[in-house]
Amino acid sequence: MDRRNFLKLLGISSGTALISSCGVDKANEKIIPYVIPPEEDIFVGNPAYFTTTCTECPANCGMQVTANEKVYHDVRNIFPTKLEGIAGHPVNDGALCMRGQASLFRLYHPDRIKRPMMRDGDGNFRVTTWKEAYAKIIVELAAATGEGKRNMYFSGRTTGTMSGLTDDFCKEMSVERLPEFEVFSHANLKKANDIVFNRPEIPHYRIENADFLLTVGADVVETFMNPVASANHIQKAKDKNNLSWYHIEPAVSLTGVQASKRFAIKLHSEVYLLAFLLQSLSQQNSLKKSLPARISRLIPDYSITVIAERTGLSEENLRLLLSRFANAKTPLIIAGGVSTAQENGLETAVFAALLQWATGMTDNTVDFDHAENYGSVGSMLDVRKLEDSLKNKQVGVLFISRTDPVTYLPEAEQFVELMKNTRLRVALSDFMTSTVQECDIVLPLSHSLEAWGDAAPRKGIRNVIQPAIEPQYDTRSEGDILLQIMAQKSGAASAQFYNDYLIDKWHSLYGEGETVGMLERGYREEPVPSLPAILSGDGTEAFLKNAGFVVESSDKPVLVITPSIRAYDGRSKVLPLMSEIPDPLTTITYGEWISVSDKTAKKMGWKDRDEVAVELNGVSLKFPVKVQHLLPENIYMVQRDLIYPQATPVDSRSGEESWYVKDISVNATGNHIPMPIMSGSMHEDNRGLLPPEEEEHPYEHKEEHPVGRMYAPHEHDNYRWGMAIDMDSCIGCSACVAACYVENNLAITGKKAHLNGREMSWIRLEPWVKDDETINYDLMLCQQCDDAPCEPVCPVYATYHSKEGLNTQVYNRCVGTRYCSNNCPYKVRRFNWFDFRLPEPWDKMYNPEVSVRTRGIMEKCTFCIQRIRHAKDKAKDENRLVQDGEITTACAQTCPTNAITFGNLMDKNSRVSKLAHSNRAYRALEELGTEPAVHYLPKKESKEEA
Amino acid sequence: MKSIEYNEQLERDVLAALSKPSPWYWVALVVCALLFVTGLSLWLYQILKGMGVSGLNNPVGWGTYITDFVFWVGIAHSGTLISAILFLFRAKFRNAFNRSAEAMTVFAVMTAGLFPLIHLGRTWFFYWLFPYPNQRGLWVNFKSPLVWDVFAVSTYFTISLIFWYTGLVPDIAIVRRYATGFRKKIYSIFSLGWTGSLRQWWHYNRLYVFLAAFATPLVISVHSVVSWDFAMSIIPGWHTTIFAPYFVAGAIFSGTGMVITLVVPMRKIFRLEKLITINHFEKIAQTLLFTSLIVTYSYIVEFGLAFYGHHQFEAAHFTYRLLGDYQVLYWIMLFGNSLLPLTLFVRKLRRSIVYLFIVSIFVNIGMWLERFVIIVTSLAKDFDPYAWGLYKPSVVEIGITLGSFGMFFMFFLIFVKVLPVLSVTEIKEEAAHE
Amino acid sequence: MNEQFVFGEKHEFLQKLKDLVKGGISPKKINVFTPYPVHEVEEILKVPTSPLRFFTLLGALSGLFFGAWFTAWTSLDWPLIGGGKPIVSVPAFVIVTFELTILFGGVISFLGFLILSKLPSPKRIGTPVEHGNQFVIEIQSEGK
Amino acid sequence: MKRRVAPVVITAYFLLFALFVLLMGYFWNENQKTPVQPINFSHQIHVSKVGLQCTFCHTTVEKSRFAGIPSVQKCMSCHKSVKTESPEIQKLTKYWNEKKPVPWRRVYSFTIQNYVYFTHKRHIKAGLECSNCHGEVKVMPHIERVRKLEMGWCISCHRAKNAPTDCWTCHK
Repeated sequence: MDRRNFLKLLGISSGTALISSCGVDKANEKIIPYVIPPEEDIFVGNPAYFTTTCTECPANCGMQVTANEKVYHDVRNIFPTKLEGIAGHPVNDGALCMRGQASLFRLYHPDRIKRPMMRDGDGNFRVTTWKEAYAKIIVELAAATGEGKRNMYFSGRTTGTMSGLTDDFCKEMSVERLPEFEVFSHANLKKANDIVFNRPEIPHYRIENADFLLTVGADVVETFMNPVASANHIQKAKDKNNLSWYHIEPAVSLTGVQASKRFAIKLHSEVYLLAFLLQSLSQQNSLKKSLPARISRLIPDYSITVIAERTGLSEENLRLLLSRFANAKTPLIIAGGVSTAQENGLETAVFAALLQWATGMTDNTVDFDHAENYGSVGSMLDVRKLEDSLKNKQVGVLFISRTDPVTYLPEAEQFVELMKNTRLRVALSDFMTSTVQECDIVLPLSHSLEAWGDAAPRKGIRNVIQPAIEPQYDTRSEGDILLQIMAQKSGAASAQFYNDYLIDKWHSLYGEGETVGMLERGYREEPVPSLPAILSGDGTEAFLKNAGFVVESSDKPVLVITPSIRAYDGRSKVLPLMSEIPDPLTTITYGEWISVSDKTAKKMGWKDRDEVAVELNGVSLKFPVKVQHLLPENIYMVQRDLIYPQATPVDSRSGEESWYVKDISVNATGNHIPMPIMSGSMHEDNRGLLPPEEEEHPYEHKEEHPVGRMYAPHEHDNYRWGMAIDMDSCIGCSACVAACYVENNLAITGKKAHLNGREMSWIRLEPWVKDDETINYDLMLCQQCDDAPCEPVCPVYATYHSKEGLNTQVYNRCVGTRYCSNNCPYKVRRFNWFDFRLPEPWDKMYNPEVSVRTRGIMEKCTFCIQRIRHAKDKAKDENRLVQDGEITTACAQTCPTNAITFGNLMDKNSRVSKLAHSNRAYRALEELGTEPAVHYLPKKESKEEA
Repeated sequence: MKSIEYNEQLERDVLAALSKPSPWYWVALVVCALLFVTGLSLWLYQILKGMGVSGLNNPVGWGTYITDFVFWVGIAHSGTLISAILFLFRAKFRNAFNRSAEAMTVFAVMTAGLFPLIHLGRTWFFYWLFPYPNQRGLWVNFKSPLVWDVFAVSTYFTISLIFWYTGLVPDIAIVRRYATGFRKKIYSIFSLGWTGSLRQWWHYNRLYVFLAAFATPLVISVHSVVSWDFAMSIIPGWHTTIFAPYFVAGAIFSGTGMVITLVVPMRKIFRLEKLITINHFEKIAQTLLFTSLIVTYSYIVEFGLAFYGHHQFEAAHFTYRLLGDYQVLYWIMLFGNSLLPLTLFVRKLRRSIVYLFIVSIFVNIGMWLERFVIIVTSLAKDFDPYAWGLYKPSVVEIGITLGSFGMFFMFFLIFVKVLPVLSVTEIKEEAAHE
Repeated sequence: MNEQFVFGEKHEFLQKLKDLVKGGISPKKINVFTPYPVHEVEEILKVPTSPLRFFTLLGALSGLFFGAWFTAWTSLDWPLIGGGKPIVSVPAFVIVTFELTILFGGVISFLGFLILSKLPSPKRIGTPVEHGNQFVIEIQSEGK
Repeated sequence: MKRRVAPVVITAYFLLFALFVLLMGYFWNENQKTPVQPINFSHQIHVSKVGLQCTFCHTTVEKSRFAGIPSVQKCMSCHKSVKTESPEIQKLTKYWNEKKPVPWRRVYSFTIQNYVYFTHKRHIKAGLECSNCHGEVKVMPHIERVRKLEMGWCISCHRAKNAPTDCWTCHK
């Protein structure tokens, strides 16, 4: 059933129904009308909007799809062209991360599996029909049960109705449903909460309520749980309770750099710090709940000097932390990531949990009632179990859905061999992953933008997944597949559609009216029973009794395998945009690298791009070096998606896999590897991109006493569009960059071009190292200068200054002298060196409101002028001026911390003018007299914090 | 010797050059033509593929092409200098060089004029750079130094051509007298039916003076405009007031170098030793030395401005130019433009043709590098360190550059075979005075 | 029937010319052909300065005014702001105006020369008059 | 003899070539003006004879950037019964039965479609008549392009009606 009738059935005035009318086709020769006429209230030029859920990572952000009507290869259809967060959504409140922004590249990926396939006699895949595939599966299942073998359903994280359906399916078909496989299973956290509270869950951290946040290793704004939400809530807390946020980590992460204070801690010594905090706080009895003696005596108790020596934190820093905890009304500690995925990880997590209980966080900032939905996610232990049963040839049919163990497990070859011990391997997947390669039947999955469904990221939230486009290939949703298999087994003439199944479920759960509301909103918040987190004395005691506290003695080099903000655990690597956008910390785009401490590099005389051979686990891997400031000596970092999985110790108690490879040796090979490092230099040298460091009046606003000028400034009539960027809010997540790429049809130029310095980003994050201690960012985009140096040099008026203060570029007037780019002090103009057109079918995602530039044309940020144009058009209809907040640019829209404010500088009451005239504001390279329209608010110095 | 015989002899000597070319001439011509054609096809390739086939990138939007442009315009200048300015100053040694110098000017400007088109991202719209009435009702932006270039260069080409041709008319009339058959017809046409009558000489002399008077400020303005392409920007290393005089001097310097490079072999091949004497060369060598000193002075002043001015970006830039990624080129340039020419203070060296020839080659290289260094280093590292990047010419760029040399020398080779390489009339006049 | 005197040497030729003028033959009737410009001739025959200079002046002035007008007019025809500079930025336009002055001046002077000296003359192109390196004095006979 | 032939031949050749080019140009232009439509649809009949309003078929002209082309269903709503015997209508019926859209040839298109933002809505709201740009469609048996849609033409009108002439009003 197509979505329109479906929605009709739901009685929704289909503001989101498939629209149809006449538009402009690419070929521009034919005009293709619809066969069936359009809905009356919908017409071209107005895109359709759908609410759905992002499935790029387990966070499940609420997503609003902008679908534009286009004729593609003589077929009129609507195509999703932009993804944005749903404003007010409990998870992401309007924002989306870079991966979410880019997931259209997955929807239109040319390498998607396009039709069901089955392995034939001589082991090659051949296209098959669904019926045939199902039949085979049913036969094999029966046969396997006959042989007394167990069939298993092994999938990635599954929530909401799908989870229930999977259970039904497994019951129906006598299949065991295994704990789900996630690389970031947070097993130690779950285990710790199990020990301390008898709740094997990951609580929902209510950062927005905190006034002091201590993140221990948890990269909360990159990959930990829900980065977008965390970033968003950190900002809320900053505004609400003037939050101060400290970060402790053994390595260095973007999160650490963004925290108001960052402490580098010795390897595996987090546990001592937490123990120290517990003990000291209880001694100065500033704990809200005092720990039972039987527990507290089991907690290591050392003098501050010992702790300082163990952790490498100075005593005053330790005291600072203590006082922070003591004085905070609603503190919050989040342990995770690099600090829990290690030998002391479980202990660290347990102490964190104890601290959360003792300081009363569990009553406000640590929320178990809305626990993150990780219950059904297993750990490495479960994988081991699976491997055993495979070893013992107990498995008949093995379903592998939406997960790729062969890629993510260190023992890949072994696992592949073991998989062969099954009768039949069925893969449900959208890509030909290395796991799928090893299967017999491949059932192609629809992208979540082509399918119905729902998701429950955490208790109390139900997200809707609804299609924005019909399946482009012969693919089906997992729900449909399971239902159809069941139906075919029971010999039913036709299977129930998964969307019907959903409706029934929803109706039974929420009733009809509520269901409609949920579909329109895109999510539903449901009340959950409130159970306070109660300390389990016995469990904790038992654990602490035989807890071992490793002390990291060896000073041998250690490799940390960190998550990647761009690729998560590696799954988002297929999105070309994720390689095109620089890694925020290193500004590297394509290819792999190893991050080396600047101190180590100095000692060894290594420079960026020097190749080193890393000896680990008996193999030797080669990486080019990237010198990383703030990284402690002897610690090396490689992102998970850039190195094939390493065998690291697995905690037998929790099944958490350590992220550390110890006793590695690193030696230069003497080669140099060309590596696209986008940043020409990380040193700003007070050039005026960061706020000037003046002694008195630190951030005095320059506008009041302007630089001398020859001519009077030209006048603007109603609007002067401007922007204010708060670098104190900005957390460097690069979501804005991704949003800009998608909104403005920016080109993906590839590695070769990047090596030649030919990236096309209109907006970029620039990291600046200050005296090797801090890394500050600025966000560079066209400054829309009032006295723009680029304008007067254009011989053909291709670029000029609009009355609304925009520094515009008329693409089809440009002859390509590149003079404007030369003359731009901010170097934000981009030249089309070739015809960088996206290959089919990626070109489906082009935004029809923005032209696709061809070779030889200079292009640049226009403050999303197409959005301005629409707003003005609307305003004109209602014959008024554009209101403040009516327009926002793509970058500002997706910012999780609302660091970017766009608006009209002529309107003295607009938010942007207020910020622009605040005495914190400064402008980049102001002394050049370019009169930029972009105003920056600098990062607050941590000394103000302390 | 009676002057009439002397003149007959003179004519024979000069026109000997127009006699049947030797095989070596053909070899040279073919080589140049091949280079030229290669250059053209590479350009076509670039148009079809996009500017990406060059080594240019972000931030370095200009490189070899603009360097070539400035270089060739520079070459052109000394042509005008020698013929026009020296004419106004009644410098006698001029007539040994002026014809080939003027020819050089014309060909160099033709070559130079191509490069602004070559460097365009969308060459096929080059005509948008000219103000012509169009249905769009759009004109060009007269505030843009590139438009100034369009006017300066096209004016320069026209005037130089007229100047050159005017000087040629009486000489073509002489060739006409010697030529036979088809060639005679052609020469008759181009001599416009010159008779040498009183009336003709009367207006001719005036015209020549006026053209010379126009050409002189023109030269200055043209290269000033070229320099303003850079000086009008805000890029450290470009944005400086001394650029105009500095570039003009540089242009004359490089051009003089090129004149020597061209005339030395020409003189040898066509046995013009008794017409182009060592004294002539000494004079031109002095010009070379003089301009070299001016250029060197500018180099020093540049650094002075940057460091004494205590301007952060300028200082950073000039340190980079001196010790940065391109320092080798900079040092070669200094050697060729500033150090080597100093040796010309020595009279002996000044009067050694071979030595002069070598120096002139170094000057050519040095001056090309000067423009390259100025353009590339300034762009490679300007205000925003994040956007810093390096540039190196691609095969296509090098090919097109060689092609431009091919084109220039091809034209010159053709010229020496079809037109008198010395201004016969003027030498006669000169002789009559003595 | 014209009377012709041909000389191989400049001084003989000049001498003869002086004699002729002394002899009362009006300079208007005398025409001379020389292999290269001989300035003494003009003195002897009291030839005024060439009117070519008026062409030059006219050309230069027209270039000047056209340039000044054209740059300003085109800019005002569709006023577009660039870099905060005024629509008519005189300093920039002066340069173009200057170039145009020279261009027009030069071209029109050349045309002037062609017109004044009656070049190109098809007749002469067809049948060139050659005097070689000789100096020729031609006196138009009476009645013409 | 030869000497006489050669120039004649050459001139003749170039003349022919020029003529050829001119003819090509003419035909191309004509073809652009009135492309051959898959169905011989006559605006004259529908507007003058039947008396339909423009907006009857081009429904979104007042509210959208695009005027809108009637869906096949819309055509069929009348032609189920009207003129069913005519061969042209039978073509239409064929499309309808096959549920295929009619591949109409575009008559008005910007040469640089990709770079131009044009909205019908604004122009209608500004009180322009369809005929101001599209000519007297009601007398056109074959729809014909009466304007080249060149920038200069747009601008002349924008200036006359002092509509905005900022480049980014229409460029994108």
